[in-house]
Amino acid sequence: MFKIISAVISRDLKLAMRRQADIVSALFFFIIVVSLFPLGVGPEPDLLRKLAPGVLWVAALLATMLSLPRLFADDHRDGTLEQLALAPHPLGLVVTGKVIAHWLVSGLPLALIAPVLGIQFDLSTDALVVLTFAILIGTPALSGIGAIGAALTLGLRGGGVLLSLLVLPLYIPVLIFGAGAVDATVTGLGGEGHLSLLAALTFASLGFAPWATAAALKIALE
Amino acid sequence: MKDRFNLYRFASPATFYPLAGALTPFFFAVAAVFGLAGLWLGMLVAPTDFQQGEGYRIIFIHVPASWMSMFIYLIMAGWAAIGLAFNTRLSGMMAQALAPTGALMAFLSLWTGALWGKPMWGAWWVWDARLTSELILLFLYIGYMALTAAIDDARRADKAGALLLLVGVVNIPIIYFSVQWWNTLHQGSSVNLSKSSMATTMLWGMLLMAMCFWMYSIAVAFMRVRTIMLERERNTEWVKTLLAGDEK
Amino acid sequence: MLEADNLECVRGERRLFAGLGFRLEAGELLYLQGKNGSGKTSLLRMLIGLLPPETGEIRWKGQSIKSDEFRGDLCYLGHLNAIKEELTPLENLLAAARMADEKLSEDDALDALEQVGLAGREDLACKYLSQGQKRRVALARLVKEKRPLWILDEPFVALDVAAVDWLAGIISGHLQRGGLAVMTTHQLVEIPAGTVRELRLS
Amino acid sequence: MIHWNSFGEFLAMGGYGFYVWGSFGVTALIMLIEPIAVARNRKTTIARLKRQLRAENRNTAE
Repeated sequence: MFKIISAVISRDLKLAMRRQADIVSALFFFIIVVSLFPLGVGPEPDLLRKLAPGVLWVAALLATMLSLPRLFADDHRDGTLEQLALAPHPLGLVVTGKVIAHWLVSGLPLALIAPVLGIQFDLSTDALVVLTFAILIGTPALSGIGAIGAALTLGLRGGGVLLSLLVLPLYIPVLIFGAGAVDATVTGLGGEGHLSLLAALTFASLGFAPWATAAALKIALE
Repeated sequence: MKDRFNLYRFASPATFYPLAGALTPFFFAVAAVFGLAGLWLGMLVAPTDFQQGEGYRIIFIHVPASWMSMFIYLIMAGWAAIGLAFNTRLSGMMAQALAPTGALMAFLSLWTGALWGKPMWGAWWVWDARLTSELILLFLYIGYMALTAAIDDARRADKAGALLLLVGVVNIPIIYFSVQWWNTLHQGSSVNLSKSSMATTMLWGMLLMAMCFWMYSIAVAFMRVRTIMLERERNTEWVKTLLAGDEK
Repeated sequence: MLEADNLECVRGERRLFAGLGFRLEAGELLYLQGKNGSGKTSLLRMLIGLLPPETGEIRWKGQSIKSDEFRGDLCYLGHLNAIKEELTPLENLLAAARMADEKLSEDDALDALEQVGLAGREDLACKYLSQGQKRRVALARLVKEKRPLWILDEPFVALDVAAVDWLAGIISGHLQRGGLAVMTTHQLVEIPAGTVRELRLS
Repeated sequence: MIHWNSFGEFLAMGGYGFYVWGSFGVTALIMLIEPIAVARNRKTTIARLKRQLRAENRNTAE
């Protein structure tokens, strides 16, 4: 079981490394969107501190969305997806591997760059730590839920826009708890409760989403 | 055995079509009766609310519309589960026939909520947990309709839509509780819609209106599913005979 | 070993075939023939279990093909090559084998690539290869393939004469070992060994 | 039994007339338009399918 998952992860990472432009552009999208906000709302530190959690999280959702359409599209186009679906183990395992790989190249870089961007918003050290941690444990859920949408819209005209329409409403709980954790730290309430709920969401979606995604992929392959 | 199963599968839209056609006027009539009774009770007989004055009367459509918007989504998810489990053709058609009505109900709920909120809370829109959840429900409806519309192959559209509905129905409680929790964190006070002790006439008026909305939804969904059936089954014998006759 | 019973295929509006059935035993090859759009590829997709038939059933060793076990016995080669442009031929072969849970050593993979005439190109990313060479990368999978059931969609397309002969040899070796094969093709290629049967879709 | 003393009072809804009638009006409008739209869609669909069927029959007759 872990052999299959690791085989998929290592292949997807290898592919991502040969196509670094994709990772870098999603990351820069994140950085630019976040940096635009102070220019739009003004440089008052109090206001920025208040906005920071929401802005960073919404930008993280959008940056994740950006890389989702390609999650299965390449494998679908060149026939690899068929081969994966015909392997003698459940397709859900393959999807789990792809979701983890997607997180490693999309969610993880966001979490690593987030504290730097948080400084732009005058966040305290505590808040920066919680922000990084929240993005770290929240983004796997984004990759997992997003995979369902990516599989459902596989091969459709205008799939990218449709994908956001399907997936963004499902991202709301992650947004609420993720931004809530940082917000609670900023206001001195402590973000542990939010973080544990966020972790629960991630575990639930990583357990459930790959199987729904596998079912959606089989529908798309018919 | 196998043949009987086939026959059943192929016959079911063919038998459902005339049945739905015969029942549609009946459901419209019942909806009208319930509606008139509900309006009479709610608008003419029910007393003034001591907190909200006459403005509370919006409740007679706001609450039924909200109920129906949630109920229809559940029914669609139920059809989706049946469709995926037994591969029945009727279920996808039913889900697609219900979706626009469900979306309209969600819209009505938001619209009347806004018109109720303005005099009561002083704002057209507040990020109240219920209104926010209703808005997300509307997004889910729109997502479902957009997905099924984007897929050309009817069977794939049914299956993908069914899967999306099931994912949505699993997520709705999570979304609802997270929104509610978020809302209590940020608002803490003021917005509270607890309806004190409701007079029995009000309650009856609301229930009658809910029945009216329910019957109306069934009637419209039946009308819509009949069109979908004709379209989908246009190459089958029963539709061809129907079309050769004087079907209007 | 492979049995199909009373299959019916409906794609979109059209019924492509109905009441189709066949039975294939060890060492036998089934050629699927028919015009474009007659349902050859659809039938192959049914046989590999990706497309559920409208009616009818397909059994492998007496059991429904819905089991994981069936897929462990199956090797499918579609008209898409299923290779990654960014990876080298060697990486492609190794990654595909690992993801299909097959054992393939690097030496075996290099040997297979040499057999398909890609010696010296092992470390070149596939995007630099020609169409025919890419097809050979896909076919290199068959060299070390030990699974009993091969289902091949137009395997001879885009191959030169020498490669066609080589592939015919690989397939007949497979049949001699007691394997089964189903293929679609436009050009009838003489397969030296095994029983060849034909099924024409109209 | 009836709560209102006059029709004017009924229309005014205790000062909430705009909100109450705005809600009921739009609801009534939607519930009127939706069935009409569905019925029209049905008519055009049937007409189109009949045209297609006739064209098909002509083709097979030839």
